[in-house]
Amino acid sequence: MGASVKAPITRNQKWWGLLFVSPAVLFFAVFAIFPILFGSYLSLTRYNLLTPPVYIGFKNYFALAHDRKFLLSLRNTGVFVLGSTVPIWIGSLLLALVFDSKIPGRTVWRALFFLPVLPPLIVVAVVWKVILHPYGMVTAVLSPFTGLGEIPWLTDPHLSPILLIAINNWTMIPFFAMIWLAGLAAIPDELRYASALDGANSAQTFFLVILPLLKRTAVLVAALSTINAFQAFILQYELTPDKGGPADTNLTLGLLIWKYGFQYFRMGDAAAASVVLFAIILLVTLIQLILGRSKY
Amino acid sequence: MKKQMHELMKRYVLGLIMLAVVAAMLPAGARAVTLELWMHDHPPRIPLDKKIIDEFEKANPDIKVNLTIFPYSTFDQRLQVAFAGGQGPAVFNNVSLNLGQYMASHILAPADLKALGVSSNDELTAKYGVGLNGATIDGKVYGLPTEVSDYLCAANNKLWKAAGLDPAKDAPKTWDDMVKVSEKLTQRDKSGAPVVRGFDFNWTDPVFMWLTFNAMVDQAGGTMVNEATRKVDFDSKEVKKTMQYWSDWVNVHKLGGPQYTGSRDAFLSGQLAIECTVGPWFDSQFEKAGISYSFFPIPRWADAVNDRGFNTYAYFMMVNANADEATRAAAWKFVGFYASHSVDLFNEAGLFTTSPEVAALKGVTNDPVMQMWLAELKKAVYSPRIPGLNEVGDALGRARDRIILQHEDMDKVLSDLNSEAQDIIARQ
Amino acid sequence: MNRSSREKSRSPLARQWLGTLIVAAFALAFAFPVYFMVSSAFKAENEILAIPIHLVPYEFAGLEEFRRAMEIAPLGNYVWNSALVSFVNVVCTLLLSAMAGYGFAKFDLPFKNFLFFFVISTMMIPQQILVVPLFVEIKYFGWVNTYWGLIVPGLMNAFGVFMMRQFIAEVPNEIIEAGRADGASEVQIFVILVLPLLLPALASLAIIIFIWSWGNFLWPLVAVTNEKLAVLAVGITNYTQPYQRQPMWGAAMAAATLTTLPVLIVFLAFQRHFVKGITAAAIKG
Amino acid sequence: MGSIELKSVSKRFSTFEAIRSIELKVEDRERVVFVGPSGCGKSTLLRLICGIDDVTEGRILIDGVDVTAVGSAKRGVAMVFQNYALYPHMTAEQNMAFSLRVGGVPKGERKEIVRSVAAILQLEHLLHRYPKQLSGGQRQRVAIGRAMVRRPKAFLFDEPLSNLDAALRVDMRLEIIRLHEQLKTTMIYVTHDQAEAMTLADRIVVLNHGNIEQVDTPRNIYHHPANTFVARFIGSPRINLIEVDRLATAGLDELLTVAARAFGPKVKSVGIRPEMLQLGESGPFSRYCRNVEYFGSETIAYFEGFDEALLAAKATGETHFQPGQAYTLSIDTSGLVGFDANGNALLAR
Repeated sequence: MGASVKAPITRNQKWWGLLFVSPAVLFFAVFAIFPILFGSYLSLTRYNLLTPPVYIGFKNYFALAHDRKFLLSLRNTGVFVLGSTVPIWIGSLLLALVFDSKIPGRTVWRALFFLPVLPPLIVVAVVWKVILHPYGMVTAVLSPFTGLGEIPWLTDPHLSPILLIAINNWTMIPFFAMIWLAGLAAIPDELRYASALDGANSAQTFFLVILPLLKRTAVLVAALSTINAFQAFILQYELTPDKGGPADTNLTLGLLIWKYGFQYFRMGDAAAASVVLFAIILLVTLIQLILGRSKY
Repeated sequence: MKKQMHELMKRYVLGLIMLAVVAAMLPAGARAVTLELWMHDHPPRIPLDKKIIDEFEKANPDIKVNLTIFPYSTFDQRLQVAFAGGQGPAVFNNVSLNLGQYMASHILAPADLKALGVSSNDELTAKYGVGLNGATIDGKVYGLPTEVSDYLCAANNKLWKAAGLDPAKDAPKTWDDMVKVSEKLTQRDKSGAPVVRGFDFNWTDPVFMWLTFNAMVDQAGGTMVNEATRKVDFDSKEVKKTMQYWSDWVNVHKLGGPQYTGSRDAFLSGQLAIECTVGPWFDSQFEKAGISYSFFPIPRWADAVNDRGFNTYAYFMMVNANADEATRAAAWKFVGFYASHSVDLFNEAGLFTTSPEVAALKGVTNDPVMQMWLAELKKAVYSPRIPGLNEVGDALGRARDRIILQHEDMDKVLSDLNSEAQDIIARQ
Repeated sequence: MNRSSREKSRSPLARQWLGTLIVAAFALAFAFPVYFMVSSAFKAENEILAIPIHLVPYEFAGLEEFRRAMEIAPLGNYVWNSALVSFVNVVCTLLLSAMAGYGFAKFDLPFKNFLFFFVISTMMIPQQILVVPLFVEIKYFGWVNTYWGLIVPGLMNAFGVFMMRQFIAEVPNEIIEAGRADGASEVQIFVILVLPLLLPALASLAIIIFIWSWGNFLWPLVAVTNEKLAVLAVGITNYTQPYQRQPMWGAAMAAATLTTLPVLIVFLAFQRHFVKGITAAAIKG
Repeated sequence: MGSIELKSVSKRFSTFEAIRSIELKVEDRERVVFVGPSGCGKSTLLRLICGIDDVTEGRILIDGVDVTAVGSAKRGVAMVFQNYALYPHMTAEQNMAFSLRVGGVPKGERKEIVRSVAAILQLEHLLHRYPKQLSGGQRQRVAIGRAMVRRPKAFLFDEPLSNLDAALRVDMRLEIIRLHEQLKTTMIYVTHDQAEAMTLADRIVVLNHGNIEQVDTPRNIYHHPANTFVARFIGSPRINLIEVDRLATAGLDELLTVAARAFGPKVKSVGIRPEMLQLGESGPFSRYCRNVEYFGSETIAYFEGFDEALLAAKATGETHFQPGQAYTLSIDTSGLVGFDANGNALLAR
C-alpha cells in the first residue's frame, strides 16, 4: 500500500483527492461498517422490528447456546462445509488438469465445462428441483438398479444434505477449476520441461514442481470455497421442504439467520447468530491466510 | 381613479385571503384517503374484489382503494416483512393462525364500531355471524371474516369403487378404521411402493401440524399449547398417541409419508383416494380435475374425549393500527362493506363467512354436504392464537420428522420439543 | 511456446483419443443440466418429466412456456427490475470505484492508509452477515419495499476500489502532470485523461458486477416483498410452486433460461474478459 | 562420447514447417552455436535435440545411439533455458539437486555433488537462497549448475544471456568458455546475436527458415559466406552488397574487372566488408558522407550508396568524417566476395 510513486501534490490537490474518495468512503461507512457495528448492538437486544429494541446484554447468545435449531444449524453447516470444501478442492484441481491437456476442440469442451458457472445459484436450484423430481429423470435413470419408480431425493433426511452438497459442487467445481486453470497457465512451460529433463516422471513433476507453485491459488480456492460454504443459503432455501427440512437436516446457519430475522422476527437472535457466523468465517479465513503465507 | 384602484386592490387581496382560508379548511373535512389493500391470490375471488372496490369507491368518492394480490404461498411472509419494514398496508386479509403474532406486535386496530355503523359487538356478531369469534380477543373485534373454513375428508369415488368400497357406507369413522380403509384402497407396485394411496396426511407445511396434528391431540383430550396460559405440554400421552399413529402410518403400515408430494395435489392427480384438508370450498378444483368425489367427516379417535374434527381457520379482513385515524376509519368502513358481501363471496368465490344471510341461502340449507360441513364447523376450534406459533410449529415439524424419518426415540424427542417450545414462547 | 510438447507421449494418437474422450465426457456431464434447462423451456409441460427423457422437444413449444410464465407472474416486471438494478449497480460501481481508486492511487490525502484499509476491510464482510442490520437500517430510512432499499445498499463493492487502485497505480504520473501543466482541471484530468486508460479494467469490472448483481438473491429477497419490485432471481421462485394446483415446470424452465441468458451472452461474447473477470473477482474473498 | 547427429530431421507444427530436413553432425567436445534471425527454427532445433519436442521426420543420434524415441531425461543432455526456468519454490541448492533427488540419489551424496559443482561456479555462498533472492547473473549460474550436476554428454543453451545486461553478458560469455574448457563436454548454444556466435563457437550453424544456410568456423563464415543471407547476417556493420551492374555506372570499372576476373561471368553482386572500404588519396570513386558513428577505437561512416542501402566503411578512431562532405574511397579487393543471381557465393578462381 502506498508504495507507488505519487504525483507532486499541492495543498489544493489534496482536497481534490479527498473529494474523489469520499463518495466511496461514505458509502462503505453507511452500508458496511455501520451495519456491522449496528448488528453487534442489535445482537444485545430483543427486537421484533415493531416495538423498539430492548437492551438485554448477552442473553441472546446464551439463548442461542441452548437453542436446538441453532446447534443443529451449526452441525448442518459443518457438514455442508466439509462436503463442499475438500471434495471441491480435489475435484476442481483434477478437472482443471484434465481440461488443461491439449486436445482437439479444447476451447469448446472448456466452454461446455464452464456452463454450470453461468446460471445464478437460484436458477441452479430451480433446475435441479426438476431434475431431482421424485418421478424425474434421475429416478428413471437409476430405476433399473433401484427398482423404484419414485425416490424422494430432496425430502429424505439422509439423501437431501448429500444432494445439496452435490448440486453446490456441480456449479462450484467448474468455477474453481477456472481459477486453477488460471494458476496453471501462469506456470511457465519451461519449468515442466526442466523437470522432465531432470528426470522427474509426471507424478514427480506434478507433486514436486507444479503443486508447490500453485500454493497461492490453493489458498485462494480454499478460502473462497470455505467462506462460500459457510454462507450456504440459496440451495437450502429453495430445494428443501419447509426451508431447511426434513427434520431441519438442511437448516444451515445462513438459513437460520434468515428464519430468525424474517420468519420469526427475532432480530436480536438473528443478529447474534450473524455475529457468530462472522466470527467463524473470520477465524477460518485467518487460519487459511496464515497457513498460506509464502516465502518464495 | 387612484382611490378606486386602491379599493379594488384591497378587495382583491381580501378575497385571496378568504380563498386560502377556505382551501385550508376544506381537506380537513373531506381529504381524499387512499387505502392500500393486500389480498392473497384466490382466482375465483379476484373479480369480486374488483367489483366490491368499484362499488365502494362509487359510494365513497373520497376514498380510493388500491388492491394488490399476492401469491398464496408467499403472502404471509410478505405481509409480515412489510409490517416489519413499516410499510404495511392499511387493510389486509389475514389468516387466523397469525393472530397471536400480530396481536403481540400491536399491528391490529380494534374495530371502529362507528365506521362500521353498529353500536355494539353483539350487533356486529348478529350481522356477520359467529365467525367473528375467531378474531375476538379480550372482548375486542380485530377483523371481519372473509372466509371461515374447516376440513372434511373427500373420497375419490372411482378409486373407492375399484377397491370395492362405497364412500356412503364404508367411510371410516375412527382413525383405526382409517388405517383399514386405506390399506384396502392402496395399490402397490412390484417393489411394494404405493402407486395409489388411501389416505395420507398433508405433510407440506408446518401449518398443517397445527390444523391436523394439534386437532388429533385435542380429540384425545390433550392440549399442546394453552392459548390463555401459554402453558406448553408436548410430553403428554395424547401427543404420544397421535405421534405414534402418524409414525405407524408411515413406518408400520407404510401408507404414506412426508416424501410424497402435497396430499391435495396427489388427490387431484388420482394418486390418493382420500384427502382430508379440503371442504366444499374446494369443489371447483375437483371439477376441474374431473374427479367424482364424496365428502365425509374427519374421523375421531375411538375413545375421543372431544368430538371435533380438524382445527378451523379463517381469513379476516383487518386494519393496520399504525395508520392514521382518518385512514383507520375509512379502512373499517371498507372492511364492513366488503364483509357484507358474504352472499357474493359464497356464490361466486365459494367462500363461507357464517353470516345469517349465507346460512339462510337455499344452496346451504338444502345441501347435505354444506349441512355436514356446518355441523363440523360448529364443533371445531381454532389453533392456539399465540405469538411464536410458526416457530413452535417448525419445531413440532422437526420433532415429527426426527421420530418418523430418523427413527429417534419418541420420549426423548418430545421432551426436547417441550423445552424448546417453552423457550420459544417465553422469548416472545 | 507450443503446449503439445508439455507431456511426452509415445503413442500420441491413442493417448489423444483417450484424453478427448475423458474431457468430452466430463464436459458433457457438467453441461447437461444447463442443456436440460434450455431445452425444457421449449418443451410442452408434459414432456419435461417424461420418461424416457426427451433430449429434444418432441413437440417444439416455441415461446409458449415464456408466454405462460408471463401470465403466471409479472415476468416483465422482474426482467425490468433486474435490468434496472444491475444497470444502476454497474454504472455506480464503475464510477465510484474509478474515482476512489484514482484518489487512493494518485493523491496524498490525509489518513490515506486508514481510509483505504477502511474501504478494503469491507471486502471481508459476507453479505449474509449484513442482511439483518442492513434491513433494520433501511427500515429506519423508510426504504423497505422501495427501489431505494433494493438498489442503494448494493451500489458499491470494495473489490471495485481495490481493482481500480491497482490499475490506476500503473497509469504514469507524467500523464497527470502533463494535464495539469496544460491547465486541465482535476475533473478534466480524471475524465479525459485517466478514465480512457482504464477501459479494459472497467470492462472486466463491469462484467463481474453485472453477474453478481444479476444473480443476487438474498438482499432482494428480504428488502422487497412487493411483487412489483421483485427481481428475476427472487421472482423465479414463484414458478416452482404449483399455480392453480398445476405444476408449471415449463414456465419455470423458461424463466430460468431467461435469467441465465444475459450471463450466457456475456460469457460467449467476452469469454476472455469473463474468465479473467471471474478469476480476478475471486480474489475478493 | 558426446557427438550429436541429426539425420534429415524435420518438424511441422500443423501446417507450419519449422525445420526442413536438416543434416548435421556435432562432434564430441565441440562448441557449436546455432544462429539466425528469430523464427529461423534454431530454438526448435535445440528442443528437438533435447527431446522437449518430437521430430516429425528423421532421426537424432547421440553418441551414435538413436535417441529419437527416447525421453528427454534419458538422452543425457542438459538444457539451460533463456529464462533459467529455476524452480521458484526451491533454494539454489534444491534446484541443483532436483535431478539427483528424483533420480533417487541419497541425500549425503547429493549434497556433495552439488557442493562440488557450486565450487566450480563460485556459488557456495548462495546455495540457501531462493531464485527470487538472486541476481540475474547468479540465477544464470545456478541454471548452469543444475545442468552440470547431471554430468550430461552435451549442454544445450537456449539464448541464455539474452536477459542479462551488456557488461554481464561479456563476463558470462568468458565464463561459459572457461567452463567448457574445464568440462570438455559437447555444447550447443543458440543465439540470435552474431557477435555472441562469433566469440563462442568452434563452429557456427547459420539457420534460416528451417534450413541450414552454412556450417563452418567463425573465420570461414565471416570471410567466405555461403550466400548473401549469411554474408548479411554475420558481421557488424553489415557487409556492403553491390550489384555489379551498378559498378560500371558508378565509374568503378576497376572493381568490375577484378570481380569478373575473380568470379567469372555469373557474378551478379559483390560483397565488400566495411573494413575494406577506406579513404583513398584520389580516384574516381567519390561519395557523399551521410552519417558518422564514432566508437572511440573506430569510426563507422555511412556513404551514399547505389540504391537505398548506404555503404558502410570502418576506419580507425582517429579518422575524421564530416557528414555532407564528399570523400574519395578506395576498395581493398583482396577480401571481395561474389554472388550469383540466386545469392549463392561464387568460388574465386
